[in-house]
Amino acid sequence: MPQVDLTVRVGGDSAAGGIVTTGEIVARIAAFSGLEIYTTRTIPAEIKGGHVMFQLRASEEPVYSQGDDVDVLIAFDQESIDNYHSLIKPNGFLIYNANDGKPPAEIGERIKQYGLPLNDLAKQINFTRGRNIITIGAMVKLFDLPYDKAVEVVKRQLGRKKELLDQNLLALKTGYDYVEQNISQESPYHLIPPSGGVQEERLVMSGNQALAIGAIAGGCRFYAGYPITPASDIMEFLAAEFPQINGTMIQAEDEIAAINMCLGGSFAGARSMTATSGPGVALMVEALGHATMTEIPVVIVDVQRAGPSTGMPTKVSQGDLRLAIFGAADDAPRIVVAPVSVEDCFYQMVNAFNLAEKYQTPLIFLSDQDMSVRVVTLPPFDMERVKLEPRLLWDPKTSSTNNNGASGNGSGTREYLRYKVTEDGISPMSLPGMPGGQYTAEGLEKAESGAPIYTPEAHTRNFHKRARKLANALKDYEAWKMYETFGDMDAPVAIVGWGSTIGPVKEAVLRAQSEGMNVAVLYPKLLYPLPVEHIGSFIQHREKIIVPELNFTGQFGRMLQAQFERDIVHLTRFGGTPLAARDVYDTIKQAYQELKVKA
Amino acid sequence: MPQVDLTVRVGGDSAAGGIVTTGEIVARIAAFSGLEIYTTRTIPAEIKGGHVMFQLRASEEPVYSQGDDVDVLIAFDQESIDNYHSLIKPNGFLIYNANDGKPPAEIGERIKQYGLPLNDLAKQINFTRGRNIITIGAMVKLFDLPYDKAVEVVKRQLGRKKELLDQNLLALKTGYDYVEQNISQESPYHLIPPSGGVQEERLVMSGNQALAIGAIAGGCRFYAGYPITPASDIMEFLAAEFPQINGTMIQAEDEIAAINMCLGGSFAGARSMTATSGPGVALMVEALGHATMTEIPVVIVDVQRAGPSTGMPTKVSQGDLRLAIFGAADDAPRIVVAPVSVEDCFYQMVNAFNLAEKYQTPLIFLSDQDMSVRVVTLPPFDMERVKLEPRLLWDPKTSSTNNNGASGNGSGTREYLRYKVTEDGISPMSLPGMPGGQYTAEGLEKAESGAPIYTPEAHTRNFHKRARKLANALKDYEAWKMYETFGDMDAPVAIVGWGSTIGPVKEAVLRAQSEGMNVAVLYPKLLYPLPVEHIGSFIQHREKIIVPELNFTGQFGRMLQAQFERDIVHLTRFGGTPLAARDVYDTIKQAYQELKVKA
Amino acid sequence: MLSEPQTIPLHFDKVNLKPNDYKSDVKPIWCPGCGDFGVLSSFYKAVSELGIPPEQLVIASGIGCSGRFPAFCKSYGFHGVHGRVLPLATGIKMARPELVVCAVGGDGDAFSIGMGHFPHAARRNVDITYIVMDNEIYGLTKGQASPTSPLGLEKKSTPYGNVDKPLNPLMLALASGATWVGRGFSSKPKEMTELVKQAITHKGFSFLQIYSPCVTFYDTYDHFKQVTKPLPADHNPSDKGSAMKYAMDDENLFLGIYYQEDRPTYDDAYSGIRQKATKGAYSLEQVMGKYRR
Amino acid sequence: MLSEPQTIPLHFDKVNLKPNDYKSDVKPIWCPGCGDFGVLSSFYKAVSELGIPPEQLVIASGIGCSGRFPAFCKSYGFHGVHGRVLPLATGIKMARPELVVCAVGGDGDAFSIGMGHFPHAARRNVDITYIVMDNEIYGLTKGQASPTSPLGLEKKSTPYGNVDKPLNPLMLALASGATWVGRGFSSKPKEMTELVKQAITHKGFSFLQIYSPCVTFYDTYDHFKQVTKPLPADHNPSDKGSAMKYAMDDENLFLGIYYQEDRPTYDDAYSGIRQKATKGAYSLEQVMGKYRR
Ligand SMILES: Cc1ncc(C[n+]2csc(CCOP(=O)(O)OP(=O)(O)O)c2C)c(N)n1
Ligand SMILES: Cc1ncc(C[n+]2csc(CCOP(=O)(O)OP(=O)(O)O)c2C)c(N)n1
Ligand code: SF4
Ligand code: SF4
Ligand SMILES: [Mg+2]
Ligand SMILES: [Mg+2]
Repeated sequence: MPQVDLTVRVGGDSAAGGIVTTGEIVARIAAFSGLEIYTTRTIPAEIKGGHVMFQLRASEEPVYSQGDDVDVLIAFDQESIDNYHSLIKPNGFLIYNANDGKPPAEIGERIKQYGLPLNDLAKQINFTRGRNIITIGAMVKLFDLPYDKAVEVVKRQLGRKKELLDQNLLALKTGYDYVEQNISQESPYHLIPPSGGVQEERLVMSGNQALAIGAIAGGCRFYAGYPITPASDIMEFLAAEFPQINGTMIQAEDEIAAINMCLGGSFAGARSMTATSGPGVALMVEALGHATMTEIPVVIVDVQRAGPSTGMPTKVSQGDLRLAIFGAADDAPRIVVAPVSVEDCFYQMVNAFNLAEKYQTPLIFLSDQDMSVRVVTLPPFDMERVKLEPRLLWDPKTSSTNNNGASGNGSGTREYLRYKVTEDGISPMSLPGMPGGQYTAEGLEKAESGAPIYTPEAHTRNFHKRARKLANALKDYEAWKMYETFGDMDAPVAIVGWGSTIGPVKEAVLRAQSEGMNVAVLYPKLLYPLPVEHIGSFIQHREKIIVPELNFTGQFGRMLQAQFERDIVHLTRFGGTPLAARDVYDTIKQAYQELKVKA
Repeated sequence: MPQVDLTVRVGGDSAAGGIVTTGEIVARIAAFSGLEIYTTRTIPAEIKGGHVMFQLRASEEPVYSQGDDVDVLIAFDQESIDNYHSLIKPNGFLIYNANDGKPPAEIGERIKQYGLPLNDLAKQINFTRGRNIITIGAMVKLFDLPYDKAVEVVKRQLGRKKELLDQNLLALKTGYDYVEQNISQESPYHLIPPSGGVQEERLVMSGNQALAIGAIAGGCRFYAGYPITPASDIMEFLAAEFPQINGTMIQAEDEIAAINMCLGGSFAGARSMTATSGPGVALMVEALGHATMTEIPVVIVDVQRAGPSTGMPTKVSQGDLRLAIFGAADDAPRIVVAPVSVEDCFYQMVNAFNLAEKYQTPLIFLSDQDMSVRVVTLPPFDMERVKLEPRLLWDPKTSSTNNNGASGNGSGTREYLRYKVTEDGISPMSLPGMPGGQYTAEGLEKAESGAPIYTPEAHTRNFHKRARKLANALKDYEAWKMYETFGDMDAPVAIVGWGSTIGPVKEAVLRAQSEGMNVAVLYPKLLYPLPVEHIGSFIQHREKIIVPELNFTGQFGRMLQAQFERDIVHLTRFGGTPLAARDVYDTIKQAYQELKVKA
Repeated sequence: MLSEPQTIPLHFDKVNLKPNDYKSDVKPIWCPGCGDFGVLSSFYKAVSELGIPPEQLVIASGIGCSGRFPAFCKSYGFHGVHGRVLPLATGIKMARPELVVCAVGGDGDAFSIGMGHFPHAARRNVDITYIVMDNEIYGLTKGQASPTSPLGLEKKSTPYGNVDKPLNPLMLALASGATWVGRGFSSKPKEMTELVKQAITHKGFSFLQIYSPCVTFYDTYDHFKQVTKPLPADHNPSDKGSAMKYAMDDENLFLGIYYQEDRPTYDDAYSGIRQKATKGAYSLEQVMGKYRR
Repeated sequence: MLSEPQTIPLHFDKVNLKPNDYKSDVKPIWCPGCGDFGVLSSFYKAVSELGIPPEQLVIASGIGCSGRFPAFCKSYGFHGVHGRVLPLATGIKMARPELVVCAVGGDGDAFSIGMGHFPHAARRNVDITYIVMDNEIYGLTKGQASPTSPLGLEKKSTPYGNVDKPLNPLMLALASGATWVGRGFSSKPKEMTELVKQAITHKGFSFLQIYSPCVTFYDTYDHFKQVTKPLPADHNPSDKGSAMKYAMDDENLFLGIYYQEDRPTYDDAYSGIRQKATKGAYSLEQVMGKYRR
């Protein structure tokens, strides 16, 4: 057990401003001070106004989930006190705005309370919007965080305008001094362990940032997209970076245009991607089928949010798995990859581009709202692990004739067969500009040359070709270790999951194992084609298979049922919030109880 | 075994014109003469030019499939002779254009051959485009069909322009006379049984026609659509009919507009529908989720064609099942209905509208290309079976207060709860114009009033509400007998299928049973929500479950696997052609062999 | 000089309600100072002055800050998906021509993702009123450039300046065949109310662009105050050439009614088709008859 | 009077090929007499005269009879889905500005399902040539009314006559900011070839509408022969007002170059952005640096 493992929740009305900023700055100060952090937040769909919650968990050891209970609640208003005080652990603290809220009497002695007269303090320094930074200053003192780190973070995060920065630094000091003078000289809580915390290098970033950097590392140089929460900042990130590296970023008129621009860009030779959320993917379904049919590589990021339809744009869900895999007219196989963490967003993006290019296929990358906005500490990306797999290009020299249809000649029939039926299903691709490589990318069923053809034989053969091609990805799955396993490999109870639920699962499994309930966990990151052999051998001798996921029907679980004809315990949650470690723990316990009854 | 069971195939290049017309006229003459007919065709995607095949099966007993082998081949060109002569049964005939083709020597004595000098005959009567009608005249004589019926059909089908009609009638006579004078005085083949054939009333129509009439019967009065093969003629049919019955038909600018117009029309109170094919459904995915979320009834017909993507627009497939059920961002349940035959298109359309309206939900109606263009004989629709189920409307009188928000008052909060959480999940709906019933149809997650709300509780509750609502449809499934069963209910081998494969299955099962291999068959017409109990009890004690379908991955079969965790024999075909009875028979035989080995 | 607008045959008995009576109990979620508040107030005022019974009024919208509009009105409403408000409104109007149907939304909803529907609603002359709250930015998604953002604008998605020449909504409306085209500004409530009234009263497709600044992501109040002015007094709204000339002016952004024309509405034309088609009693038996052998 | 067109900086060495050398081995599937044959021939001729190497030429299309065009050319081709040819072509051009990119298709593809993309490609001034083979009908789906079908037309989907006022493609192009706008007729091969050449040579978004009759479902050869005529000699293509006046003429359908303007192309503008953005060496280490604690 780590010495430090602190969960801080910040709540307030977004109209007052800065709730998320407060959280992010506190989180960064903690990170800069040598702690590992993990954050989450809920945002109202309103632009301004509406309740906002930010949660930080900090520890000197890696943190896997947002934490089920709260050590410290920072409540900017009465609503936050009312909503959350019951989550505070015994001996936790409540820090609240004494000018705008009052803890209910029943809290009593259970928790420590610090009322800060935030409005008064802000008025003193003539900076009404400074309440959040004052609070941060107070926390720095309360938690005995290094003041210089706090100053550094405030400078980085809010240092754009000199004047405002000075005000903010004053606010920081005001909060710090208030606690020192009015609450306690000595900091009541020492957050930094005596060891000084984590010494290794750390980045502090969100899933969307890691993902966008991963795209650049993965060779992506063409992006077309349309804004949508919670994917927009991927586009915004690349809008700033791509022009510097000869890449192209286009804000398209809609998602249909975006994906078609990507198909054009990729056809022309650029590694291409678009990022969106469920409603955008819904609009891309036709083009996705077309990408499968024309065999054009393209990466589509789906930052899943709670639906259906407009739903709850700022809440999390894992509800698009089936859309990602099956969203097509007729059987149009594609690759589906799901990263499991912020850090993993980087590495899986690299894999995603490599797979899409290798297999000349659309690839859907399933992130989620929670992972996308969550800020965590992570080790710097290991560029040694980044290896680019090229697209298999046609080589005119290996062609039986290399000047057919070429410039300067122009006669004769085409020899280049764009859709050549090969053993592994992959056909060498030519790029515009290559003499003799001319062909038409074709959405109709076709002969090897690309010329339309409608015989049952060609259609049947091409279905096999398109599927066979993707099956190769299973080898990469093994070779690139596109999965995580942990726990006890001999356990009778297994958890097979996907995506960002891995964090709470890790935590729950640690707890369960410490109580003698062993669990074997597998998180494949390649979801289609499904690594049937690997999953199959993993679950073969288990007595219970738990599949946790954030959707109503248990989409992944049902896929496993269809594949393995095995009974599955569906641990489904669909409230728009991340999975709680406690729910996973309870399910494990239940599974063990049932095993006992059976025995 | 019926006395008459004749399969006639017509082949030729469509540029020459009239191949399908020839087939359709022959089919109609057979039908008018007292036979049951069943037709199929393949059409090239080219507008003119390209090989076309039409097949007619005629019998005095009901016909279930297109027939695997051919009794008579009418070959307008050499390609048709070459492609199809091997399908002709021993003692079958080949009728060919002696001016434009020559049967290969190896046919020899196996089959009778009639060469008609079509070009010469056409030239004689100065009507080069008359070759197909000349051929029909010849067939009337060869098959001893009533000449007056032939005249009647030609008049009905080609009688628009007097002058042309006269030419056609002359061509008919020319062909008839040619056979009489040059081939045989006596008709070599008497198609009409001595009984005179079927005496009951019959309609002769295609699946799309039956479907469109079913929509009218089902109360549909609003249609918006965008042309697409093979669904366009539904729109064209309703374009002619709707204005006569106060309905509205709009040709929209695209499929996205079409479905949104339907949502508008239905919101305003009209029973609404659109019809399209896979690529169109792909574009509707976003709006489908919206319909689920806003709880607006709408029927979407998907006349499935071979994909993926543009694929083979004029060929059949059953590849859109998963798109129909799962094509949505996040879990957005809807109803999916699949008719099994041309006749059934009518009755299931009525059920479809009743289900959509009752459960305020989008409903996808899965027809297919083959069923849509196939012309068959069928009994007149039984209007007694048509009962309209109304949408559950809000009744202001039952509301606790009936003038809130009403005109003339306008004060007070709304009392009407559009999204009231009821026991069966169905919330009474108000229509524009109803005072006090004002609400906003909302795609965001919402409170019962429709006001947006993002609590985990509301989201979770509404997921249940939306699913619970649809589960009611299972009762209607039973009550309206939305399934077909036949065969031996005690058989160890079962076939569970969907859609138009029922025909070849019927035929194969008849044959298998006559050889002592019993089979129990179930075709549910409600595919989502899946009738779990009914299917479950049907398959429970079977040793083999065969699921035939026209797609690559066995979409329905895999759904059954996910549900029942049972092993399934996937009989999948994906060449763009209808299922062959022979393939079903072979699979049944194989199943019995395996059972024997096991035993 | 304004040609007498053809008024809609009121399918309802006028009611006598105050603007506030059209306000629902859902509180607008807009940022304080958002231009959309002004549009909403003018709208309440306009429908109140026209005496439209709330239950005969339908407001459809797409997604965007402005798209939340319907929920704030005590009329029927339809909050559709992003960009599809015109097909929705077309469906509602064609199914129930007696209703007063308004479509509302933002510049992105209208001219980016929804662009494909605009010319069609206009050419068909669907008898609806389309109010676009143009803030030249994507508000709800927090400040990306929209199809009406000016060249050079530096925002999140255009950190080096916008290079997409902005569309001209008025020109698109005129080129597409809209029969009523006007422009307002949310800081001119009186004029705006009048425009909304005229737009609703016009029989046919009315397109009203309203500059409605986004204080949070692109505050253009001052800019618009400087460059907007009323259309010159001698402008004749039945003169399309004149309308285009003023619509193409990049320096002066004129406010008022640019164009108005009488042309059969889509529902009138469809009524004509119904009359033409109907030949006495209709029965399905008859329809089936055509397929009897 | 034609202002000297700005020529594209040829990124290729001109080749010397005959029109037939641009013909692929896929046989057109069009009906005998279809107008699209004429367009195809003129196209072969134009690219041959311009000396474009086949492998540097990309032709994108959507779905329709006309959409089959690319497969008949020995260039690179992309047969996209229905209505999305402009985004496809934009992607190709922006990824590889040195290529000559043409987009082709039908009136339905362009102005019905594809309508939403047209104004955006035009306003961005993507340096591509868009040739719309306008037969005022849906050919491939066998004869329904299209957005350019005349009022009153009786076809399968409009058995009582079309009530949707047709769109005016030229006006839409002009209103959207297209920098080259022209119109041809497939029965005027010489003029058409010249127009195709000019359109391709123009630097920026060129929109060329070509009347290309559908003999099978809507034979308009005679009609167009009667109503088309060359643009008046005094028309100045740099005068947008004049272009609009002639484009709005319903009686005379003028052929020729309506409008031409010089404006930075999308790829040029983006090059500018790249220059502005690039501040020396770039490395991911540096990017990560911003996130180091
Ligand atoms: C299919 C889809 N794509 C993207 C979005 C995200 N989105 C919501 S509103 C909006 C644009 C908002 O801009 P505008 O229409 O101008 O409205 P405003 O907020 O400025 O009033 C976008 C891109 C969405 N909801 N749905
Ligand atoms: C999404 C989608 N909807 C509908 C269709 C059917 N479709 C194919 S081509 C076409 C229109 C053809 O008209 P046009 O674009 O004018 O081309 P033409 O055939 O006249 O050259 C339609 C509606 C389709 N292929 N995809
Ligand atoms: S973000 Fe802009 S448009 Fe949206 S509510 Fe705020 S001010 Fe209005
Ligand atoms: S149908 Fe019309 S447009 Fe299509 S190929 Fe034939 S003539 Fe040409
Ligand atoms: Mg806006
Ligand atoms: Mg056309």
